[in-house]
Amino acid sequence: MHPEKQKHAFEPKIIAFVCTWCTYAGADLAGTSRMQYPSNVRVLKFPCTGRIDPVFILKAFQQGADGVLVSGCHPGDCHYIAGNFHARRRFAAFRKLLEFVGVDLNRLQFSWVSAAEGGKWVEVVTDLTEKVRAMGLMTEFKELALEEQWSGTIDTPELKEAYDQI
Amino acid sequence: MNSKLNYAYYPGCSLHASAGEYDLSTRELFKELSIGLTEVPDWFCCGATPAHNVDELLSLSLCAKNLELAEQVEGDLAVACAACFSRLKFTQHTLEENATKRKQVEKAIDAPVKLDGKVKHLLEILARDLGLERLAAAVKKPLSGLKVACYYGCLLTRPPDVPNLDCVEAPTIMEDVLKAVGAETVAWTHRMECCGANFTLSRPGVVIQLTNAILDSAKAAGADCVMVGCPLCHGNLDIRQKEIEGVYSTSYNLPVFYITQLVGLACGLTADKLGLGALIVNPMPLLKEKQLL
Amino acid sequence: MSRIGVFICHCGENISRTVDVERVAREVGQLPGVAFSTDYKYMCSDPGQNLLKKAIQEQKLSHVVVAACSPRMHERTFRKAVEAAGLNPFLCEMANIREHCSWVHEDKEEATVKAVEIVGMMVERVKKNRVLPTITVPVTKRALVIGGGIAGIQAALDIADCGHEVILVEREPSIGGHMAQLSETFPTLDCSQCIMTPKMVDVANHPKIKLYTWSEIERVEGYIGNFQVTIKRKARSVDEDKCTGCGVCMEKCPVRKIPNKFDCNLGMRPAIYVPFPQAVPNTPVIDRENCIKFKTGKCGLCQKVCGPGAVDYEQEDILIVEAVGAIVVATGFDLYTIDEKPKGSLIKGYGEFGHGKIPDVVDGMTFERLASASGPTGGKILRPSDGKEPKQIVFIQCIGSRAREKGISYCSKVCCMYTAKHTMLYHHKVHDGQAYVFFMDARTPGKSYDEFWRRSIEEEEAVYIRGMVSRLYQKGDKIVVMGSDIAVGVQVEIEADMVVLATAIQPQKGADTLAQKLGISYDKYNFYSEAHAKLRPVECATAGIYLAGACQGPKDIPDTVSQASAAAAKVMTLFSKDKLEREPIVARVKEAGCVGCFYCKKVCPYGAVEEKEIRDRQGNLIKVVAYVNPGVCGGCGTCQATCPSKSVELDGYTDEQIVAMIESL
Amino acid sequence: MTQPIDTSIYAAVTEAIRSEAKRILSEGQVSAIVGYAVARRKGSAQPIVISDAADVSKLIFTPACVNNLSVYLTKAKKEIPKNGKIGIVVKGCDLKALVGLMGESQLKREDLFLIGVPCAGVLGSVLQPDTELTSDTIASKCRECGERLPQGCDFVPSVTLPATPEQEQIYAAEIARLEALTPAERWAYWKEQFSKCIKCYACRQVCPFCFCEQCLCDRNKPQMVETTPRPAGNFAWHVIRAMHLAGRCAGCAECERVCPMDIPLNLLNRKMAKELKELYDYEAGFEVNDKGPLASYDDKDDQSFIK
Repeated sequence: MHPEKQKHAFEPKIIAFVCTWCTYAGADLAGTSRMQYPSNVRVLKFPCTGRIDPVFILKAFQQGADGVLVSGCHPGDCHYIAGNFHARRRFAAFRKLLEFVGVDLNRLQFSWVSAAEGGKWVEVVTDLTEKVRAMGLMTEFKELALEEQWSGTIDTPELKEAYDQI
Repeated sequence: MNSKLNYAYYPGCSLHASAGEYDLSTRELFKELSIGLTEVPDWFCCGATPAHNVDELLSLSLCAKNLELAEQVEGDLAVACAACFSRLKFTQHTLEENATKRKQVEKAIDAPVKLDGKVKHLLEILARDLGLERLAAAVKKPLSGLKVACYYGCLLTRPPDVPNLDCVEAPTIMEDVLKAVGAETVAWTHRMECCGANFTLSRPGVVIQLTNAILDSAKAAGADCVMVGCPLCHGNLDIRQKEIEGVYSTSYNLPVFYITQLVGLACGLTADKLGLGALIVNPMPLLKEKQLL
Repeated sequence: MSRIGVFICHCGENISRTVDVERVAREVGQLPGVAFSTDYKYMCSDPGQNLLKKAIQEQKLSHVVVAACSPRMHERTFRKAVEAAGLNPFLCEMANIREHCSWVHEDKEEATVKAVEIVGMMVERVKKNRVLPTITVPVTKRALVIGGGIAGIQAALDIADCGHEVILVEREPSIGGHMAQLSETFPTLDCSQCIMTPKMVDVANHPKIKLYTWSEIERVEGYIGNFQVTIKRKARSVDEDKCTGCGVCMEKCPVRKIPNKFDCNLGMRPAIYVPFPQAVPNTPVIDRENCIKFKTGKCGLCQKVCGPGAVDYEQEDILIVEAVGAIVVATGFDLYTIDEKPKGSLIKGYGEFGHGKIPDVVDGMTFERLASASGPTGGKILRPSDGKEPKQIVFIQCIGSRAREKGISYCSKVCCMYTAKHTMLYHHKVHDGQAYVFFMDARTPGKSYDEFWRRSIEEEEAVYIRGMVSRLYQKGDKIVVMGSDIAVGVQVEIEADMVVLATAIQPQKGADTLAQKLGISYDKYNFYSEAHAKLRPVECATAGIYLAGACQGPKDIPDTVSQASAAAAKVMTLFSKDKLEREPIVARVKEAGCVGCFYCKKVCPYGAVEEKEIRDRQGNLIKVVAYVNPGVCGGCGTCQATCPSKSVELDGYTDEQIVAMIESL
Repeated sequence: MTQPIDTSIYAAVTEAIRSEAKRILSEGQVSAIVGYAVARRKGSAQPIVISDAADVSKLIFTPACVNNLSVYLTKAKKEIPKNGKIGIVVKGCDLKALVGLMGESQLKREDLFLIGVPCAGVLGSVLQPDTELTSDTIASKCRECGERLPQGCDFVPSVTLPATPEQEQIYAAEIARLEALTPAERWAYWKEQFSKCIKCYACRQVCPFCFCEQCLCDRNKPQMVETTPRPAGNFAWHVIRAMHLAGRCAGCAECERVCPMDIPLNLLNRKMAKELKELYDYEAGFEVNDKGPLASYDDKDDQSFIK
């Protein structure tokens, strides 16, 4: 009945930050409609995209996320009048910053998913999961977390000696 | 503000042909008002009204190239002909709004499109850049007693948001200029109607009908003469006037002046410098009657 | 240390079919802080809830996570159950393992792993949850209604009939608004004044309604349940308590030729006047600009003839302050005029229609006054220039409306119908006349509306021409109407005796200034914005302020009355309790860290952030910090995301809670 | 090729600052003036606060007057109302920061007396303060400066700014270079740069806009940013710093100047400024804005990046 589920060597970790009124409800609709999508996504509920601090995205990557999704109400539909408009500017700027410091923006997806768009939720989550899966593990932040204080080599005898004494 | 005004000048084809008197009077008037006017080198036809009916890309490219040429000369671009004015403005407007067309045009003219330069009709220069006060101060012989019907035609202000010369359907800029030089302007109904423009050769019947309505309205409002800012309108109102009088068995005898001719007259320029002799409906009797010559 | 209880629901088989619930309960039970973990077939059922309550008491649980369906479904249910067991309801969270897990995945292993993570995430979150007390705000059970047209009257009567005091403020000398000016109303053609004036009298006689006419809103302070409104009562020069409304002053006033605005300047009135005979209150006002006494100091005739001695030239504007709990804004509309508009204005005007200089080109409201039995012509259709009966009349629709190039893109909604009504009234009064209508489309969605419109064509012989008019000009005593008939594709010219323009409906002048005083939002045309276009159409985003009538958008009378009653119902809902309770998901400022940059205030969609001065005991100012009014805060959290030092925090969604969730993954 | 930069006006500027300072101090218009004074090493300058008219001769303006003095007003702002008006010497770039601070309710215009300095540029480094100002030694920010003449000040010395030679725009070029790299290359670049960071927070200390009483990055409930100077924490700190300054930074580049590890910090700020200019046509300037680009919005803002 169901096609045999394909097993993958790599299952990316996807963290989604969503607003409660539109996208969370849209994801609920995908559930009540019994649509199927990859199980990689973990959903964090916020009242509004306006509440989502860029720090959370950074934190998610540092915590090992391979992809991050931020999703809220379509412009004009915000339950809080204008929260998503503020979010739109904030993330337009933040993604440019991440891009500049070398984060591949293919790992960071923004979307508007309304409470009626269960199908769109499935599509957005599936696309991001597959895209990130193809890109492989996000190694950058993970490597950074493993590194010690200095990336520079300890090349003078004095330093070497001092280091060994620690 | 006492700095000298300087403009690049795009006369357009008509001013080098049938509307030579418009060109002549413009140059003489600007000289008199100490406004610098430098003709754009190698300018060519803007495509006028026919080109954009045939091929939009062609019409946009013609104007875009001319705008690029105008960049060589310092100052905003001064335009005399309403059709050239309309097309140049339209090109700027379209290319600003539409990036795809802009790319096509850039390819066609093999140069980047420059949209920063301002395109100004002579009216704007007189009424705004020079200013009505300074214009009034330059008057040597006020046109008192001369009742003028200001005729805008279709292209000077329309369509909305493109030329942005003045209020689209109820402009006053011509009246403002004429009042500043002492003339009297009449309120009339057909100042914004179409004269038939370049149907003048292909469908003269239409032109005669439309132009007659304009002349009739001007006459009914008590005008002594008509003033225009477009060589095409001028052609229909002036050159065809005799023919229209014949068709409708009536007599108008309304001289049709260019803006620069009337303003120049007020600034003390002589008839030969204004090319008054080139007008078909003889203005001399009227001007003599009003003691303006 | 927390003692967290975790309850995994099977949801019949909805969850347990794809999620190994026992394993989830087992694995989650190992998490630090989890004291109790179990699974049950139906957590939301009575036995399920009892299981929860019992566990809280027996296991002395400090926090609860229910892993079941979406919190949008049952969060309220479980929080109530938790509260019943003696815990603060906000110490309970739901983990969504149905909509977000069991229903969208097929692989049991995958779904189970995901469910464990989802529940684990909520366990970490709930550890950081704090006790949140329900916020209560006292409610002053008095309402302010701004605007005394049909919308304001209806709202005021509905609220007052419910037993609450209402303050009704009207800018003009009388209530009644535009509806009092109309002759007949579509689609029934009943006389407007006949149905309107009884309601006006009801307002005047209602013991619960305090009526302030000739008054304006000066200032509004406070928030839902607790507004302080300063009202300016303009000097009327007539003492309302003494005046009997006998009208002798108006008869004797020597100034008689002042155009009456109520009659669209067609009729004349004296300097001491009521705008129309049925005015409420029936107390005249002195128009000080035109009164001889005020201009020269002489005359004083009205004071001499006034029996009760009500005329008082010394009266001055006074300010009064009223405390109210709710505000209904019903300021109505104004008509677009065809006069030349100032340069740079959004509205570009219709210069080609003669700047409104042609006297026999009038707007729809002027035609209403001409057709009204109580109007300046006694109901005869006569043209303003020479008083002749127009035999050819042209109506032009969509003047200003649906004309983007003129600055307005919306449809004014009522013009199709009132133009149809005008053609009928005209045909009833001028039997040998012919009416023409230029129109774009006829929009007749309303009960009996299309039938009415068809009647104007089929029975009342109006000729409808689909197309717009390009120009109007005076030719002798005729007006030449140049237009096009796009159905046939020809140019049309009609020599008309009179032209009636169906001009667009716009908000009242000064609507933006009032909105700024009220702190409500408005669109680019100055129509007031509702909180939600579909689901909250009568509420403003600013809590405690409601909208009624055409101030929110063009509306006909039935829609206006419906909205007014709806606004009244919203006010009554607010007034049904002594204190307003709200979910405590609001932002709080941590004053120690706040540096007063007020980015929170800049981004707050509700205007909930105020500036608060912190002073030492000597009264010296230490610093100015932000303060979030919990009665006004909507709870979106945009302030917190914007605050550089995170000195404002949204309860229920704190950084600690969110970071705990991220770190659990 | 090294081109000299004409700083001959600085002597006249110094004179004008002194006489104006003397006037406002002796008339009691201000209680103190923040300005520049000669420091110990030859040619060097340092910030000074004077409150006595007799001290005005200490005030100078030279190419070594690199500091953005507005930072002293933010740290001291609580004292301003008590002590009356304060005078401050500002270059165009510093004034933009002050204007930004006014928009963020940190300062009030009426509490300040602004002495604007017409500026042809300052040194990029004051390690050797006694250096001629040339197209080589000039600060990178001065190469792209469009605000040499401050506007809206209470006093500006009336001198004619000499023409400055066309100079290579180092920031713009470097941003363009980095933009042209692949994400992985950019990551490598910044990883190397941020790894140098020793978390001394000099960049935070010197920044006029880092006026928070408690920095988000110092908080431990929750810990948003790792505080130790390890690469992961450094990376987070610098990204958050750049984000918090987006739409606010006025480009004085003090962060970069004071960085002991020579991390090109201002590049991040300039990059954000460039993006906000492109996206929302916003630029820091001389006019006080109620709302910055990230505290306002337009219905029609770009959302091409949102699915």
